[in-house]
Amino acid sequence: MSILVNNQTRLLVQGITGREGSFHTGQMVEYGTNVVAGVTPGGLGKDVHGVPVFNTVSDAVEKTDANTSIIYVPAPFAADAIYEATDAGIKLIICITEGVPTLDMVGVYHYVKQAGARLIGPNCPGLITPGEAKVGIMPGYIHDRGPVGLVSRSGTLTYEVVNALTQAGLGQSSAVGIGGDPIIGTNFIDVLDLFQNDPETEAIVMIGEIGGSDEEQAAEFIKNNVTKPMVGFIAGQTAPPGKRMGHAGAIISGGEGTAAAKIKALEAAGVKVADTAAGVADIMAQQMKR
Amino acid sequence: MSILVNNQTRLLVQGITGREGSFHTGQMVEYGTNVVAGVTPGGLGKDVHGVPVFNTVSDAVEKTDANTSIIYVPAPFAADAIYEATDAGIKLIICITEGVPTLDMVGVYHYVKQAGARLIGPNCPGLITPGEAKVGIMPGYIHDRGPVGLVSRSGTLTYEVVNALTQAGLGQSSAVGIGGDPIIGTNFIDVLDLFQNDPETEAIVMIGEIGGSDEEQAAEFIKNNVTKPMVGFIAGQTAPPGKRMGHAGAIISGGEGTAAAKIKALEAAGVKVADTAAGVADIMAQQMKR
Amino acid sequence: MNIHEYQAAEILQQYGIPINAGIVCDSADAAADAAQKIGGKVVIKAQVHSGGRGKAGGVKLAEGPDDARKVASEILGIDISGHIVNMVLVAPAVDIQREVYLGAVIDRDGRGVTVMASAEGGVDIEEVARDTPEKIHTETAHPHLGLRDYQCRRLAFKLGLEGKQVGGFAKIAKAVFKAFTEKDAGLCEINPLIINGDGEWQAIDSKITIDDNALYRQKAAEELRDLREENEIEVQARAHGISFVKLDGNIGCMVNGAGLSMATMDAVKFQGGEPANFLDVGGGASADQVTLALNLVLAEPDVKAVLINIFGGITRCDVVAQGLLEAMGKIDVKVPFVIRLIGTNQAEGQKLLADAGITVVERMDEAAKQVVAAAEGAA
Amino acid sequence: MNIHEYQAAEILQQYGIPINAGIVCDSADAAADAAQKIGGKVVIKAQVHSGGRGKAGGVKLAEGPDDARKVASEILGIDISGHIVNMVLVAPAVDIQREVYLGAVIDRDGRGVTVMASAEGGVDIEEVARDTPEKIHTETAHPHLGLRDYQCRRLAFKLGLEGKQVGGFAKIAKAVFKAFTEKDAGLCEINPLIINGDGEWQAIDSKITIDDNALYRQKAAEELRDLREENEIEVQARAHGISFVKLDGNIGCMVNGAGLSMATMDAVKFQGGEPANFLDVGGGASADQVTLALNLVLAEPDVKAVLINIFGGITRCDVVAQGLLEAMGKIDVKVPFVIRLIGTNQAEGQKLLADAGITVVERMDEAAKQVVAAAEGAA
Repeated sequence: MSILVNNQTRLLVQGITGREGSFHTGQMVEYGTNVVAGVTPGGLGKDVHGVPVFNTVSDAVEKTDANTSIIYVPAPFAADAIYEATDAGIKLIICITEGVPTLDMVGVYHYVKQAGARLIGPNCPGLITPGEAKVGIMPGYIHDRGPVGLVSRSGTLTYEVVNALTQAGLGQSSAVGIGGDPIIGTNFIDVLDLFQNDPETEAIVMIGEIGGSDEEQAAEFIKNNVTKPMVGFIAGQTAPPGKRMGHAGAIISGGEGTAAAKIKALEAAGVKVADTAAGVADIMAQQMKR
Repeated sequence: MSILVNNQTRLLVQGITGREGSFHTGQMVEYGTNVVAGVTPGGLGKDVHGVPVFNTVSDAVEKTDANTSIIYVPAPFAADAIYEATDAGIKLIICITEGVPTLDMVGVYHYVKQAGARLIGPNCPGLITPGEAKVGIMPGYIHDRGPVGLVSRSGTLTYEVVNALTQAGLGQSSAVGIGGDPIIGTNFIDVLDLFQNDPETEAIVMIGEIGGSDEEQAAEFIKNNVTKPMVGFIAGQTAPPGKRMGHAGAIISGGEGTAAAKIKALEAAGVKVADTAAGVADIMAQQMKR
Repeated sequence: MNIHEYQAAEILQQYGIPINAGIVCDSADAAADAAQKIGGKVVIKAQVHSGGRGKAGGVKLAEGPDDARKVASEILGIDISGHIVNMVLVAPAVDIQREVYLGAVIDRDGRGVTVMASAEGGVDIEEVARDTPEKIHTETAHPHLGLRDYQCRRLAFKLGLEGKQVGGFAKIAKAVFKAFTEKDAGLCEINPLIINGDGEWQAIDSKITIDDNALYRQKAAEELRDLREENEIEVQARAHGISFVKLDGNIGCMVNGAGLSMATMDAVKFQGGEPANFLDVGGGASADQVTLALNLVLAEPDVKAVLINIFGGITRCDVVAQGLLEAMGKIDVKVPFVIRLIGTNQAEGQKLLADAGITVVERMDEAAKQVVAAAEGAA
Repeated sequence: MNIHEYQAAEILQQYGIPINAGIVCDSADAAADAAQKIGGKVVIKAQVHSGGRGKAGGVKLAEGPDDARKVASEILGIDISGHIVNMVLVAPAVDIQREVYLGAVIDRDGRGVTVMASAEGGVDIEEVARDTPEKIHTETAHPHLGLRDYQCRRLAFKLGLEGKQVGGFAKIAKAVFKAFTEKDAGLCEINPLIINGDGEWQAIDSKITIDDNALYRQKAAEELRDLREENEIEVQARAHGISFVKLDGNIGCMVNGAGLSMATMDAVKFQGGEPANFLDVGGGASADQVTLALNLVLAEPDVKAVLINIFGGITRCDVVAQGLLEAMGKIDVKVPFVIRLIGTNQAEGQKLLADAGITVVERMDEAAKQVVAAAEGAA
């Protein structure tokens, strides 16, 4: 088993003819992901790495039965792309696009939810179920299939941790990058719930960062719902208050959302929190040995 | 039994201190309707015909457990009043207000539906369950409790027919005026469904008018779902095409929505359609004798 | 409420839609001047609140100023479905590469706004809808989010557009929707919307109607009203909260409530008569309203008899009777009339009328029968 | 993005909110002129992108022109939390009958926009939120329909307002929400919003921040940017798609990815060092980007050592190595540096660097340890 994506995934790429979309389509196809269609307005009839291109998502879904969409369109058009995917009946939408205005996401978040669909991102690396489907921009080869579920708000930091896990002989059931923006479609709790209910996942790694209160809320959820061993890490322990550290979500203001508070909450929920990113794999290795 | 309103109704009046709201609150209280609260912004502490006034619907609901609201606020504020009632958890909202812009109703219609509430109107006389609750502006005394359910798009024409029914010894289970605007919260089908499932209702009168295709759709519904005897009437048989006859909904354009087409559809569904309004009670009396 | 083609075009232009701008003229000389100013071939179009202008000879080409004077003089003053042409729009004749239909309407069934497009532009869209409905493509706007960009593009693709035409059309479709919602329209259409000789989109003929209920917040639209296009009595009635529609018969009707008014007209017709008007005096039916309403009904010379049908619900019958008596005291009613007055305090009301020597009928069908007989007697 | 108080007030004024309009001055003389023009008592307020102006002596009253000159000269040039005061706003002193707080913010938990109001106006709202949260009243706007009128009124009633104050406040609350959404704000607040001596509402101190992600569609806001308020290096970095934040330590960091950058800073700190900056070079990490990034890091004189930490995911390590070598060829790097480069084509990348005599560390914690030692050695 795995969560969200697997070999049943029929992936559609929105913005497939763009620089990013085209490059990553190639990477995903190469990894073995079942990419069935691409959409670029006016791109009908084109072919990107063997994937047929359509003008609209509804056409693509009709012709290819795509069930998952990944979005690479530029930020000004990302919200519209998510609406289009939702209205076409896609139930899992991954938005890679960075820089989407927060107010766009306010409308999108509730719309997708009402439609009974799931959005991951925006501004996220996507997700992967090693050996089955890579739906994102992560380097596929660092992953190995195994018992650890990983969920993270970060991009390269996730790769760092995955790489370390794999080198420590700890493969992943699925690894999900939920993105670091203030408003994201899927949060820690959603993914933790999926991992808790996934028989393949034996342990969970959670990578948070400063800003917001998602980690604190996740800690509350973990306390009451997660029985699998967990290792955590919070990036930004040294970040000064009030400054934006790359991710829009990573601002600490008014004493809320500090790394210290998040670490405290996670530890209180029974999560082993690593001092540094490098320590995550080490602690997980110890946990798994027990 | 009855439909929608009865002696369990705990009525709230929005716009209670206005001329219309205040007058009709008196009429409804006099009829015996359980009017528990009124709302007028800034009206807190006032008393209208013994009904306490609150500033907001949420306050009124909290203090009085109102479960139904009737709206008399002026047209520019009607949509906001419906949103306020819906958000306060009111599940049955009757909007008497005339002249509400159609685009306001587009937003309101879907909002109320999503919230699982029911809107009747706007631009309607309201509804009554004789002897239990008068929630509207109809003259109460012309009604008598009995076996006939009545649903109508019109106001005074409804009173005309009710009066005739009562004089013919045919009381009403409930009588519902759904309003004649292009977009209304509750249509013929909704009310016919309620009457069909109401044990007290033995026969149904339906008063339509020209414009739109609600009557045609109702006919389709009747064919498949209504087993009780029905008498119908369509006003506007002599109206010329393209002209607006008072009600915004009553425009015939492009050959659609003519009285002839509606009558044909209803008759095909087994409804006895009266030639004139005066004939409705006569036909119903014959029907009930069988 | 209806507005003229040129006014609709001006509104669409405010929303960034390229239009074929012209000059409005109320005389043949002005049309010649306009043609001179524009240069080259021009199209001269009657500005009336009526469809079917082309078939009625209200749209013609002119070669230059002199021809424009001749053509405009032919069009000005003609009657198109009861509307006299007071103005013409003189606009450059355009080279049409391709024409499509684009419109936004209230979708009663979907309780929303639907934007429609068809590759069959420049023809009667209702005919297309009837004969080849598959040629009309629609997108329903979300009730709260509006028409999304992808829907505009999807319409463009369904029309078979390609390349930069897609984005151009999508932008116009979005603008039409925006104009529709911001102006509280009931209909907002461009027919045809064309691609001209330069490969640019251009709105050639625009139509917008405004929701009467929204006029209180569409002050600018109210200023576009052309009273010459409306029946004088209907205008006067509206100003006093009375709904009045002139019809062709000879039996004047005065009723309270729209549905009851229509049912009363129906009853008159059922008895073999022809109603001269629809008149809903409204809920209050005060002496002033009744006086005005009676004056409106009697203003029409064709009226041979009058039927007054009031259901006294909230308004008590005795109050209505007093109003009627007061009104009749002020007006010299020369035609026979039949009064039917029932409802609250019916006895008191009927007594007041009886004391004044006026007979009141109880049943509506009986009242209709009597008024038809009276009209025939008077005729 | 932050803007000044006076700019925020001007935006709110565009939305119909009555403000206490003043004159912006960059000299004491200009302040005296402004006070002369305004007449009577004035309030002089430092215009800096920082809170706590009052406590820092950045807000003072002045009796007239001469006093205004004196007070302005006291305020101009002072440092408020690292921001030098370049401008003051001179505005009429107002008579306050009542003051409240009103603000709109992004509500992360509710994934929406929340409008907050408190009868405790004119004080630090975060203190109120912490100490007496029941004194803060909130209304969450519908994600698609926005803030409804009844919600604005409800806020007014919760503040204990009465009579015409209710409608006045509700209108302002609605306008604040509208400004928030139309300007893509992250925060839009008025504190205090007052009722002045004439019984009229007036915004006394306004604050607006703009969502950086929305600047592409907020061209007008971009023009409000005051570069004097921003770190020069941060501005330069942003112009090239690099996220840079200056910090107080002495170990320069250059990392790809925001999370990894923070984790790298954390690792440095864990080893006893202090990072001199946060720097996310972005996804591409081309030679140009790397050159610029290195220049930015080295521009800070305090930097004693540099840690370069790149995870080559999509960007291959050999490409990154080439970029690094190219950059180092252009820059005279005088401080020790530690490179950690892993990921795709890691061996090739490391070999390229090794061939150039540069040692590459494999583990992140080891790299942090080495750079801290290097900085200490250099210090």
